[in-house]
Amino acid sequence: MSRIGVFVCHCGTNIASVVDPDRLTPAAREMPGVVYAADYRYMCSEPGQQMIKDSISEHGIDRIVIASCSPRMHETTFRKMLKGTSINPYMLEIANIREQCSWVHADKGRATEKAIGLVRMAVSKVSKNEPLYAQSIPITKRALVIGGGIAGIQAALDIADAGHEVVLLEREPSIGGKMAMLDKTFPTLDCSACISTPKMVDVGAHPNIRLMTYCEVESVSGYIGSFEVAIRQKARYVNHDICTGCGLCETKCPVKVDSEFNLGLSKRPAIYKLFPQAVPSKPVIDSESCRMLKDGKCGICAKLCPLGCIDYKDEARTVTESFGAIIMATGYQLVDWAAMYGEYGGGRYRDIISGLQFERTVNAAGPTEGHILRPSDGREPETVVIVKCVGSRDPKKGKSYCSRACCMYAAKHAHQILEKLPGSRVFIFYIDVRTPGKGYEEFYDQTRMDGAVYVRGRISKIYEEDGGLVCQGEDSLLGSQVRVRADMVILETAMEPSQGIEGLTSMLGAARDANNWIQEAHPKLRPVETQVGGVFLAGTCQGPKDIPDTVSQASAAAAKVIGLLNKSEMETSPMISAVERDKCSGCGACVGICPYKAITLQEIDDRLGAKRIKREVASVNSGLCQGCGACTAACRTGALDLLGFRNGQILEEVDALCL
Amino acid sequence: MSDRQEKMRQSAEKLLRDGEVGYVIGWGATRFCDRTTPVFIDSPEGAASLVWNEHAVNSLAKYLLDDKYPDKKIGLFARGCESRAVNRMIKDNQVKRESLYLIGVPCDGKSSDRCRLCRERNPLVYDVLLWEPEANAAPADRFERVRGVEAMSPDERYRYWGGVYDRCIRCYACRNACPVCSCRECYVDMGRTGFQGKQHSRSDNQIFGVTRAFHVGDRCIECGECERACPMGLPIMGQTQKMLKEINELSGEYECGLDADSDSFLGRFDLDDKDEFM
Amino acid sequence: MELKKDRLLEALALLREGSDVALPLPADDGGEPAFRLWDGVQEPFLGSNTSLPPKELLFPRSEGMYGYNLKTGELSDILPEARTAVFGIRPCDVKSIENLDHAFLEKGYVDSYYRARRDGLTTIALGCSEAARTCFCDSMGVAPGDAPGADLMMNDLGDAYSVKANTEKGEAVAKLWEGLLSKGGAKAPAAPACGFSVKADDSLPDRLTARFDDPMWDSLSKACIGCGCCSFICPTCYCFDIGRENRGACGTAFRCWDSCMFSDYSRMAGGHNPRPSKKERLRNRYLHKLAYFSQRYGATLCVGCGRCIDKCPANLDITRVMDMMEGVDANG
Amino acid sequence: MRYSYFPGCSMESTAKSYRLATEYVMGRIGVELVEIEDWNCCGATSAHTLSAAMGLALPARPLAMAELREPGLDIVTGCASCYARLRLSMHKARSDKAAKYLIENVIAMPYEAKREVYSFLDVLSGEEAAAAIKAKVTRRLTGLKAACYYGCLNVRPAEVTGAPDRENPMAMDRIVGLTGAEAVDWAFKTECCGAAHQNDAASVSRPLVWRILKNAQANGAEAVVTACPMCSLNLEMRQGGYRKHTGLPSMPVFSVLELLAVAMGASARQIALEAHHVPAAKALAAALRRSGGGVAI
Amino acid sequence: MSLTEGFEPKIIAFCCNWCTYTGADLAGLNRMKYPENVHVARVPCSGRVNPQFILRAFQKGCDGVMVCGCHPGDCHYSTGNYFTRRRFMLMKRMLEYNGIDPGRFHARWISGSEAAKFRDTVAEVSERLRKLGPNTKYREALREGADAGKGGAGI
Repeated sequence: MSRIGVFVCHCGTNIASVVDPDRLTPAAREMPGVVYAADYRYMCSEPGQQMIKDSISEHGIDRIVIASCSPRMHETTFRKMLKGTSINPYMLEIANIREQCSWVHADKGRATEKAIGLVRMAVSKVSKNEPLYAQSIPITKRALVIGGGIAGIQAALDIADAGHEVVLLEREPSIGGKMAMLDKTFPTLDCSACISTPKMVDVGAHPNIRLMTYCEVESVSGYIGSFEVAIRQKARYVNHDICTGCGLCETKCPVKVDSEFNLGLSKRPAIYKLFPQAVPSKPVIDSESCRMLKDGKCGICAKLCPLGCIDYKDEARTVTESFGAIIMATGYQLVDWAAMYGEYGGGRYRDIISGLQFERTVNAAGPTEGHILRPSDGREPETVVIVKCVGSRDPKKGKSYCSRACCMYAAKHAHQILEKLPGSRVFIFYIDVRTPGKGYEEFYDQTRMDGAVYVRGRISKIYEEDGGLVCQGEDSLLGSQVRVRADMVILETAMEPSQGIEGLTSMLGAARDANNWIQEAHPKLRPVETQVGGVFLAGTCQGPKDIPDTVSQASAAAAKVIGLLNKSEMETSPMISAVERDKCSGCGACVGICPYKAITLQEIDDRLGAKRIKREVASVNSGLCQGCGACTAACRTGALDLLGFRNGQILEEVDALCL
Repeated sequence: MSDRQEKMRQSAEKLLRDGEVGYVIGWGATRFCDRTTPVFIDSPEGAASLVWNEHAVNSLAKYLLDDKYPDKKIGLFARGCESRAVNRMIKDNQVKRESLYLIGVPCDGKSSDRCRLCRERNPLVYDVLLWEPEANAAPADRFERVRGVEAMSPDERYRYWGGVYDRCIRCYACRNACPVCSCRECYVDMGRTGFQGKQHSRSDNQIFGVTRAFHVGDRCIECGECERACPMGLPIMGQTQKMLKEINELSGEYECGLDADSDSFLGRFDLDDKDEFM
Repeated sequence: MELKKDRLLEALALLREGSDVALPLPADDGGEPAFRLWDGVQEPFLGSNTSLPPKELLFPRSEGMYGYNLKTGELSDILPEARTAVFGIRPCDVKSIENLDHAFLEKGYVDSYYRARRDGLTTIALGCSEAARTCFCDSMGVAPGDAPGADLMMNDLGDAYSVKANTEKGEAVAKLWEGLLSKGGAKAPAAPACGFSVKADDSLPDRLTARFDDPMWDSLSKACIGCGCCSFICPTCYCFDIGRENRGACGTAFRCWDSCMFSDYSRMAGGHNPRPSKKERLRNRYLHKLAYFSQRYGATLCVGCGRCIDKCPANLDITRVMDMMEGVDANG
Repeated sequence: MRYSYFPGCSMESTAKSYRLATEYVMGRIGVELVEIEDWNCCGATSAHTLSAAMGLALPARPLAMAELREPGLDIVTGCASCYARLRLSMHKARSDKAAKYLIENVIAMPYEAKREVYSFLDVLSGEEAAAAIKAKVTRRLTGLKAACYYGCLNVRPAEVTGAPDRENPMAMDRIVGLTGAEAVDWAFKTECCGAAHQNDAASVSRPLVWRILKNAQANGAEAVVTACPMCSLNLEMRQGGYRKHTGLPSMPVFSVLELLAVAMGASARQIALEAHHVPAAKALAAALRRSGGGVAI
Repeated sequence: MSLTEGFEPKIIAFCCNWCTYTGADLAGLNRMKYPENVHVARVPCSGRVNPQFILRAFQKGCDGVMVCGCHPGDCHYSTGNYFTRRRFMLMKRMLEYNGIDPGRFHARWISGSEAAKFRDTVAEVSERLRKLGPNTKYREALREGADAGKGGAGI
């Protein structure tokens, strides 16, 4: 028989003014298994806790009920208190007689009756409690950062600087991401390459960082502290171990295809570096366009290469690596506006370009060497229309959310045009102008001073007429239709999650929100974590962001990872599911229900009479299980049960209430 | 009829003689000519005792659970109902297809009320088919009985089921005959958890009845073995059929055991599921 | 003496003035014929024996045993106060009650709950005039037409029942019925032949127990589905489980029918089960019926009523084991 | 090819040549149009602005009658506005139980919306019809540069019409191509012609027409081809103002059926080309001459 | 006096720790008032609630049962309540089919911020049960410890 102690808290007058301790405490004393009951003004106070501890040893108490405020308030406090006593911290139940009794009921008699009921439920439940012990799981002191954009770069550098090993994985041939494509960054207008390239170089040179470019994640298993990640190294056809990146091969390649980096505004060869400052600064061969790989005819690059780095027989390889933590920094891509906006010509007009294409255009290293020229005829535009929120804030055709960075880079684009093309005119069509950042509003103001004309309204149609682009829309401040004849139109298009995010998140078991961004564990309090332990978020894979926010989040995620990796092992909550193998028939009903993929069927050796057999039973991975208990309700036989909330404990509560 | 019986005997004999299977599960004679009993033939000579007539009523699939880890394949005569049971058992990870040799025997109709809902006389999965498939007879109205109960008032329904469970003797024949009841140990045999009182009372019997329906209802292949096995003749399929009727209404056409891959209703969810708990 | 059939209900009504009366009553809305308390109006079901045995009169499916209070340590007996007369009970079932008496009242232990009910029970038996095809009572030492263990024995004479008191209780009933009885000279027709017969002589128990490890148990049990149907409809199966219903500090202990065919029947506290599969369980049940009980009490526990043969979902037949024992001696 | 046919009010009045051309072409390519008995006005642009019930029920009535009389036939109409109204009722009856209930109560007959509502463009761009057109074109309108004007209601709203590309539809362009004429790429295929507002809001709606014509001409078109009597009317009748306002020449407007009819050999008289406000025959004659057909029309 | 007069129903509410339990705490923090009839049993997730708990509650004497959790899509464990929804849509129908009055079982989504909804739901369910009166269906025959009655005939 258990020896239960019940401790009733007055919480000053918070409880005692409604629930009568003089009735409740004696009533508790009469409950089965209760050997001691007492009340006190503040149980959570030092003297209160001391009183409980003293009573435990004095009365040989082996489990306790505390009738007080919500367990969400002080359960942890009292568990900590029990650590110094003879009883296990989980031999505790809390009867919530404040938030769910004294504060919500006025009738003292009935409230006291209810409190007695609540204490009885807790007493009954605690009689079935069992000691639970937190498990320690070892931490592999190594982090994987997926995505080599500025978020991934920043996170990798921070973790590496703290002394932990990092693998930075990028699916393109070079790190750098979107930031490397930008010309200048708002609001300070410093050159994007000037501030990101040094970081890229740091990454390449950091002793704690292993760069894995042109790689993709193939599968992920394991859990916080010990993930096993299979990484596929795509075939490069260039031996990077000996290649010096001299660039000779690129010059003579006869193939010319659209450059990804310049977004189709220029051509690149089949053997190429993504861009001149690429890290690693070594080329790869694009197997889809290389003549040698396609038809077996050419081989010029191999002949040219002084070191014999070219290997047309190169194949993709998969390596499996262990990590203690993973940072997702997979970034964004721009929506395919041409497919969404037929009224803008659906991609038929060459002089309508995206903001990112404009970045390449205005960049000194870009296809026009920084001259702002129309793609169609290479003339300098006189009138430029900038359309904001293309695909953003447009639930009907595009995304319902705001892409956050466009207001500012639209202002930057206007500024750059007005600066580089004196006498030109810029019209910016907007829904709202959002400038909530340091120096942002000032920058926007300056742009207007520069001469950008802000027109509040959406562009409803763009058509080509007489060699120009007529932008037709509404000026909602004037309440009238306006038409602007432009030489070039820049669409500031919406961000959306990078292609491939679905596969990656489902491998990790991380959730995505309604717009496919990766879901943070809590929007306010755990913004850089996912609901999967050990998987963190940096940058735009979580939602649209500008560079300062991206970098901040990357450092925050890195801090979380450093905190985790600084420990050699980690305690997990012991209130998780447990399998009674004897009862388990291995039907697998629980496997599909677990949101964390924590349950697998495992083959065990068993005996059936004299016969040795192998049979499958459910097995809970204590690193992955978060203790939701959904599996237990699916287990018909009750082989799965949730420690701390066992079937038997909950049924005891039910029974006790019904007395 | 006897021609088919002969084919079955020959098939079993050959399988046993060739060592293809360890034993064959079929039907054999009893003291009474209008009853058969499941038999387990483990020698070629024994095949001569196999029987096939309109009284070969019992579904044989459940016996596979008695020997989940056989050294050799088990030969099983499979009609539509046995094959649907096997599909479900495979999905529930209870048997392995490769440890079975399914001898397909299209059913020519049996003298049992359990067959009234039969919609598939022909085995859906088999290794060999001993004779041509049979035309399926039009089954009884699948949910007629359920609708009958639904038409009652709540109190009438309670009286109806109370009456049923007053007569239940808790022998668990329904459970033990059911091919999808596959727990190593049934929750009712674990009194200590507290889910199921052991008293033979209306209340405990009712709870057993509803729980049983909930445990098997979304996997029920509608073979009718539970009702056939019930020594008290209780209309307990009214519970499992209700589950199926509701599932059909909530998620569209739903039938179990037609293949070995489909998840059961309670084992998955749909973001667009009806929501009435707002 | 005889009782005209058209006076039967009157006679039962007289009985009902002093005690409860249980009768075989027909299936109401789809159930099975069984012994139930008579409401004074219904016609008894006398065409054949009931599907459910009369053992519930003495050994209810569930019964309270005692109440307790954990805080005070108080205990209180729940002893039944039942006076019941049962009419229409067949010779096989009368024999089954004799067996239950052995089990509950002899060998140094008296079960007070059973005792209380047994003392209050008057058995008025009715000889069989027709046998079901599953009947084999005469092979098991029961005469279908006579039940010497009944308090009052009646037989169907066509338009009347012969009435013969065997005990004091029986005589009291006869006296109660005095005004309804007439002198009758008709002789009861010869008892019917059973559906089939088996050989179950005195050596059967020893011959069976010698076969404890015989592979025949495997083949006998293969088709068994492991339900408790046979135990629960058997007139002599008397196993029970004891449980408690707690209500806070107070509670009630109860006992309820249990079956040795269930896995948890023989499971020990630590989880070990000495009868892990249906083979061991079926063997135990058969041996208890046909050997162990005889060895302990000198009476075969099976009374040949045939209920289990009729109702088994897998059509198992307990007499097959007796057939298999033919020609097998106790030394193997 | 057999359809229940909803002509719509314009066909009986302003769109005479459209009607005659329809009869001419459909007869030749083997499309049988079974006029819906006792059809009524679809409600056009006004009914639904006055009452939602009326807006749904008016078009539903002829549809219901068509399904009753000719349950095997889909319904076709030659007017974009009628098409939009009919199709909306069909769509609502299928997707919205309350709307179906409302419709059936107003029209006092069941309407199951089992059959599709098609426009002439749908019908003519079908494979079978296109093949028949190819076979029946006897003289080619070579070099006639035509801007295919769909108007709003043949394509919008997309969830009702099911149009694959509401900004740049191509069905009419392909049909026009069959006659040997050249459909130009232009930007105003689905702009609004102002519809009935040409009557009550001239200052707003006149420029709509002007812009359409201007863009057509800017892209090299010599004629506009329509699939709606109302669009045709608006584009033709406002050309006086267009000339004055822009200084550009006026341009002929044909229905796609007229173009087909001529290509199939119809004479100007047969399809009453003289009924056009902007002289129409000349452009066609020029094209025919270019093709070497040389046949006067 | 009618059966239901002065009757106070006994209600158990299985509430998920992250949403409804928090919402109930918030109701307290805001000093909202609701009837005393409801006793909350805390579970980590509404997906933890086994339908058999509900049967047990009715058997042991609850007059009403509530299962409350996060709104679909907001589950702390991401998908638990989708299973809750399926299970209890079926369970509710099974209970009603077996004669339990529809007013006796309620599943509701109540978030951590919906304190008012918790209060209103409790008030509404209490009121409904007050009108329905004590539940007798599925209830075990009461034997009160030492006061248990005497057994009669075995049948």
